[in-house]
Amino acid sequence: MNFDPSDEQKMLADSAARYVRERCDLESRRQSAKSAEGFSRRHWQHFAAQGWLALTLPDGVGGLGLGLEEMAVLMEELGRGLVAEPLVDSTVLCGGLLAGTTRGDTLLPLVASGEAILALAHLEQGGRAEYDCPVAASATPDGDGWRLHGVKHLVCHGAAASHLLVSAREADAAGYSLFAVDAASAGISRDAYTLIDGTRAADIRFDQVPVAAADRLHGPAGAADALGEALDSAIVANAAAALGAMEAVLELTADYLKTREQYGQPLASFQALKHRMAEMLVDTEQARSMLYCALAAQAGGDGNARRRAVSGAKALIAQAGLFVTGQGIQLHGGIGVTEEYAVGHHYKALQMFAQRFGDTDFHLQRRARLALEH
Amino acid sequence: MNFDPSDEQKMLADSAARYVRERCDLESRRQSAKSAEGFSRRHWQHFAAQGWLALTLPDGVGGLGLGLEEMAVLMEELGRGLVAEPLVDSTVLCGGLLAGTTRGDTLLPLVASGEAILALAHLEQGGRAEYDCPVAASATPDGDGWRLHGVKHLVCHGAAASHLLVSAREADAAGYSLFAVDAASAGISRDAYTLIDGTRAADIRFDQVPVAAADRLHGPAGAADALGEALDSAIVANAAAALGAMEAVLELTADYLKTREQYGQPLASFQALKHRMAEMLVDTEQARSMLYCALAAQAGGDGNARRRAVSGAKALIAQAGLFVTGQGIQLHGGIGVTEEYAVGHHYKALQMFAQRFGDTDFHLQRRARLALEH
Amino acid sequence: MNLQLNPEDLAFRDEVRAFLAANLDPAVIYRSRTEVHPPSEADRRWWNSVLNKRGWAAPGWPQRYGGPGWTPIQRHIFDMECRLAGAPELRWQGLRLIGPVICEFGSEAQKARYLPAILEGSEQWAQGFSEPGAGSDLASLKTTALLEDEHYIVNGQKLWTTEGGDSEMGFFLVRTDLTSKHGGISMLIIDMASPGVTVRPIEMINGDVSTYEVFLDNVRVPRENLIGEPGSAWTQTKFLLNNERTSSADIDKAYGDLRRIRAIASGESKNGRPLLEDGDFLRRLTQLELEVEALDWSVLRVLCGAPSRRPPAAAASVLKIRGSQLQHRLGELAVDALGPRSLRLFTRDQAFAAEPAPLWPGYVPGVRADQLYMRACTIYGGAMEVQKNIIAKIAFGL
Amino acid sequence: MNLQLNPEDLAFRDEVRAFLAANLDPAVIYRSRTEVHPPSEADRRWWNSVLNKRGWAAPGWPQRYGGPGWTPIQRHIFDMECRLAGAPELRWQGLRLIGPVICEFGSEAQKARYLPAILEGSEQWAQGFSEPGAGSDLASLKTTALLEDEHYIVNGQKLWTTEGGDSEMGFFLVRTDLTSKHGGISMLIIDMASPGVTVRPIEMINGDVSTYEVFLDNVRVPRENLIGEPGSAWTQTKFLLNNERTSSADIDKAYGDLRRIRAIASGESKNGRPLLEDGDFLRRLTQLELEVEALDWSVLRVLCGAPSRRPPAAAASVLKIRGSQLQHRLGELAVDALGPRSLRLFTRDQAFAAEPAPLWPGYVPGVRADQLYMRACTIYGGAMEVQKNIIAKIAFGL
Repeated sequence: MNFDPSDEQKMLADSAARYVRERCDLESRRQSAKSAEGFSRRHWQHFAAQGWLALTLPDGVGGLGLGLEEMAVLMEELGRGLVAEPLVDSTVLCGGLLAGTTRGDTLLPLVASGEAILALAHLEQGGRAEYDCPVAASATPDGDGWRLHGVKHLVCHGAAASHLLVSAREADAAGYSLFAVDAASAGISRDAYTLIDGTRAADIRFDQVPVAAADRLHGPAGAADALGEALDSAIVANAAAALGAMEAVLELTADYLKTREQYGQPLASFQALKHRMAEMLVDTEQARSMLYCALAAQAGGDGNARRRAVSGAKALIAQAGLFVTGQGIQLHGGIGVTEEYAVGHHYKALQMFAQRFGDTDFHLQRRARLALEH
Repeated sequence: MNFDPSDEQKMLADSAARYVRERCDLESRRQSAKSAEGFSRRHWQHFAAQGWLALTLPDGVGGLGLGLEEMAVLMEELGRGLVAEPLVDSTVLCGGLLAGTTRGDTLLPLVASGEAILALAHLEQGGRAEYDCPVAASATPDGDGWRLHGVKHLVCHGAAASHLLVSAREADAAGYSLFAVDAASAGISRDAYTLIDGTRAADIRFDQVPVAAADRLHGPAGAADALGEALDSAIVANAAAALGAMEAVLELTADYLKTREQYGQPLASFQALKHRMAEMLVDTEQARSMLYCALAAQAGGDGNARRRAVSGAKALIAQAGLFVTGQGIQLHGGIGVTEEYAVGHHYKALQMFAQRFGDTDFHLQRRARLALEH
Repeated sequence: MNLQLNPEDLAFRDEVRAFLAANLDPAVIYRSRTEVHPPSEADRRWWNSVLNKRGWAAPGWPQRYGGPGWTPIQRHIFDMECRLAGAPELRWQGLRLIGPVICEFGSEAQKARYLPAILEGSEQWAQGFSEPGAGSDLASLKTTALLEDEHYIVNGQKLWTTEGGDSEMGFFLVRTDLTSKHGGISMLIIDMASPGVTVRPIEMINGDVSTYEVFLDNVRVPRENLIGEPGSAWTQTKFLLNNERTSSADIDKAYGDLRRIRAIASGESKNGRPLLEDGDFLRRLTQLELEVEALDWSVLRVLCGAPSRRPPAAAASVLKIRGSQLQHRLGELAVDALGPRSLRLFTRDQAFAAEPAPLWPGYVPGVRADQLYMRACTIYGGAMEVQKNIIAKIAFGL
Repeated sequence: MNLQLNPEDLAFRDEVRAFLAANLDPAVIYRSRTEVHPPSEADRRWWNSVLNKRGWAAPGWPQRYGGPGWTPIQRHIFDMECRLAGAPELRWQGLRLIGPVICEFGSEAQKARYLPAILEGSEQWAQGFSEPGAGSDLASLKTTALLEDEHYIVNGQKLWTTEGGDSEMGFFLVRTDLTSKHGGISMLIIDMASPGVTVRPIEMINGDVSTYEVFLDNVRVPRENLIGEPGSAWTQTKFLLNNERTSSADIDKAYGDLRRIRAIASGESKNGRPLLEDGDFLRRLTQLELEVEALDWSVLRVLCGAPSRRPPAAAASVLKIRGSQLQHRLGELAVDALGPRSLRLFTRDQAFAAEPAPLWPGYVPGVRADQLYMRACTIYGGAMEVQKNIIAKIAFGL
């Protein structure tokens, strides 16, 4: 067992860290968050050029075929820089669902090059967690293909997406199936809005949208498992970004305490604030350990162990992240509650992490259930 | 609305405070805890002489007919002094069950004078909370009277008790009934042991114990409600003692911080410790407010409101008390974990409060259930 | 000891309820209950004048200046009923902060000039206390006001001036005597339209602007705008804070939040059952309901001057600490009750314009903005850490 | 990066498991799993010699002094397997503290005299570091050892000498040079049977005696009992603590506690169902299982020298803080799982003598004594507050 990054992982981390240092200042982050798509196409081009979009995609279809460990190394650095680009959604989550499918052979190269941006259109009204949300959207056979009908909710980057991965029920099938749909198809209407971190999401109406036979990625038998596995991977990648945000907040806050004064003393001299920083580090280290735990289970290959570890990591890292970034705000004082300092943006990034792909209650219960079965 | 104690309540508090100051030092408390009965007969005589045992008992049967407010005033002061005597069990809990019964007319005067000590024999194997624990002990008719058969568990002061209030099922009755039994009756065997605060409890076997018709205090129709009401009162009285313990710990700890040094500075100069004290006060004040809330509901007369408030007070005061006394130990350092300092004894008193008569989970759930019905 | 509300108070509550039911329409109630920051300025001005006609605009003022002469308990009941009924929040800077100060320390001319407009809500006030680098620490104020032919020339910079951009008037702490280190601080009334006053809006974490930076550049202020004697601002500030012993508990907002959380939990479902019946959720809600109830009793104890082993100022800090902790936890529970929907940010105007729809029920807008904004409540009005210092000192002599 | 245990480690674990299964009988396992404080002295001495015969008594020692030459990961696996199998705890003072110090700094005579008896467990050791008024603060030690015709005359008083009453030997921090304020502290080996050594048992909150006050009154100690050079105790103490980077996490006890809690929750029932299926309980248990798992990975990171932005000493304090917090919460959950039964206090001898019965299942004795005693774990070995000071300083330069 060893935790030392490979040379490749080191290079990946260094180049990401350099990019964040040189190009991801808060001002440009605030601007891109206010832009129509909610992220920066300039960053997106860079990600593509660096091969970051291809990282986890299979080789042969434009991917580098690297694993989640590499993705975690990359995302931790990007998380420090408040990355807003749909890297994980498009490549890890949707790319994972496309891998090994016929449609993937044509679409994945575009994902790797950044020309295509993929978004998952799965949640519907009344759904809370992607793992177990009800699906009412329907897929009815039409010639060799299908027609999709229904309304999808809270599709992250749904407005910018070039393609949507849509869950829909086939008549009298138990589960749902997954389809890849060109977002420009006739019958698709999108209602976009802004999330707390600037991400654009959309509610998307599908009105008898025609899709070809090859666009059916997974049938009722396998779709839920495939999605569960892709979600687990996306959570691990996002958890690494969350950890990066926590590390950034530790540094920002320690620096702030050293530079500001109150009652004629530097804030750094107040024991209560020092101890808060110590508590924040304890939680950050716990979060990092849970990330390793999830990465180990991913590599281990036992599906149930992976699900247990990922749910555990999701729950604990969300708890730790909200504490660390929330206390980062507290230790900054008033300015921490403004958009003008980074700490509040990190806090909102952690709120996103905590609520997406199943909240803490959901994952604690999933973990407990799996542990009892275990 | 006003919170000022009446002159009578003031006098009661003063005389109790004086007695605690003058007679309830830690050494004698430790000795009585190690004595056979686990409490001090000398204190018990004093309580009787002061009329404290008669406080909540109905007048006409040797009682003073005062309310829970007076009992709370008294118990807060006694709680500061780590009272170990079965005051609440004998007079509030069991006395409350006897009030208004024929048997009470003869027995209550002995309770008021301290000659009789009553204990509730209700819990059985598998039972967790007195409010809803299963009762398997049986009461079979025998002439005019009954014969009790079964095993009771964790009877507090069960060894010292002169009389036991026993729950038992009558053939094909829905609930249980309550009987008053002379602890010296043939067929009763007691197995005594020590609890964490020195209280002696016992497992008590009833082997066809004969009881007279008049010893049946409450039948299946009313026993559970009567017990529920008596338990609610006992919880409020014990909550006041718990609050007294918390106040004592605040004082002990503040004094300790002022007198001890570390790294050449008085402990009182460390901000982290000051802030801990502040947090302890915030919780103590919250506990006091919940005590008022419960007392108000008791006086209000609406049974459901009373049950909601008492469960709320039980849960919050137990949480606050374990935090305050636990941190009292922490701030004392090593000596806090020994029997030689009072703070650890207060912590154990709060552990008793937290576990007796339904734990925090039970009362949070009871509160939630009652609120939904409400 | 009598722990029940007396009949007069119960009758008073019914009177207030009837008045509220008669004067609030659903649109106003909806906007109030979004709890966005800042709330609708128009609603507040309107509600201010409605209450003023009824003589209820300034419960805290002496009767001779227009106060209704209520007991502390009645003021508490009034605030609570207003919040629960969905009444607009009033502008506290004028009615609760500077108004009473002018009543107590102001000149007759100042009373005549300012009090009526505060009661009517026709003039809104901003507080200029904090400065960059002096958050909870007033001793290090730098803004100066130097006398020059019957005018104070004011120079300096204020931070966290809530609603400074929507205010006609402001009251500022300024140094009128540079010779004394701790003294020499005065309270000065400044017309926000004066030349040299500029405000910079500060975008808050909730995406709205509720507070401003105020730059004072050679602002000429008539000498008569000084309140009381020069250098007497400490007295006035202490008086002002003493008026507000219990308001920092934010108890009526806490009850309002509980109402909103129950509304959400009745509308949302989890594992096919109403969220309100989910065990984990119910435990968290019950815990918070209990702590809010305890806080309410803590407020009542202060209002009734209940006996205490600790000085009253300690009680105020205790209320502030637990009250703001509860604000955080109530916001988190509301957000968790909404689930992923809580990630959509409705700014104030978006919340007001939102039409209830199956995907976006009427209880969604405002929840997240309120949760985010209220992260500030453990910082403003004396940060949590400062409150703990105060308690340790005055309650325990540490 | 390779986050899997390698095949040799898995094989090692099987070897350890087989050895434990072959050598532990139910009575020993029961006594160990009560987790009373102090544990059975007889069991420990017996187990010490059993392990010594196998060559496994001192995993942390250099091989030439009798260590088995395991990797840090293997030592971790060994400790974990021993705990989960219910093996007696060993006396860490000799094997983990002074043993390695003697190996590193001791004279050949000292090595020959003391190491074999430590390996065999025939001589138990006590640590004399803390003094009244100097808990976590060694700089203010007062005990003196002054040289007089080839003997040190030792005078002073030590506090929190764990198992001082059951120890043949002790290692003490003493001042051999009164002229220097911070230096002049030496580590001295004292035979606890020496004239002038008296111990006072201290009754702990769990009703047992596991620690002592030690009075040293003109105790004559041969000069050769000094370890290394006079005044070199700082070096030796730092070395001793560095050996124990990860042990303060108490990770194997945490896993043992989880095992016990699951056993209780399978035996107890609530609302007619096994407690293990109760929602509230399961949530608390799951939370703790996760945090223990995270702590385990934190330990593995330190053992493997994983890269970190912070100095290693910070990691040790992080482990100590989270580990001891978890000890508190594990104890509370175990107690809550037992319900009112947890109120019965079984002292060590009562726990060992207890016969399982329907009213008192075998998992009851020891739970409360352990929970009460472990309140001390946030105090001993560097109190929580001290650990936080350390982290702030070395991790953040605060």
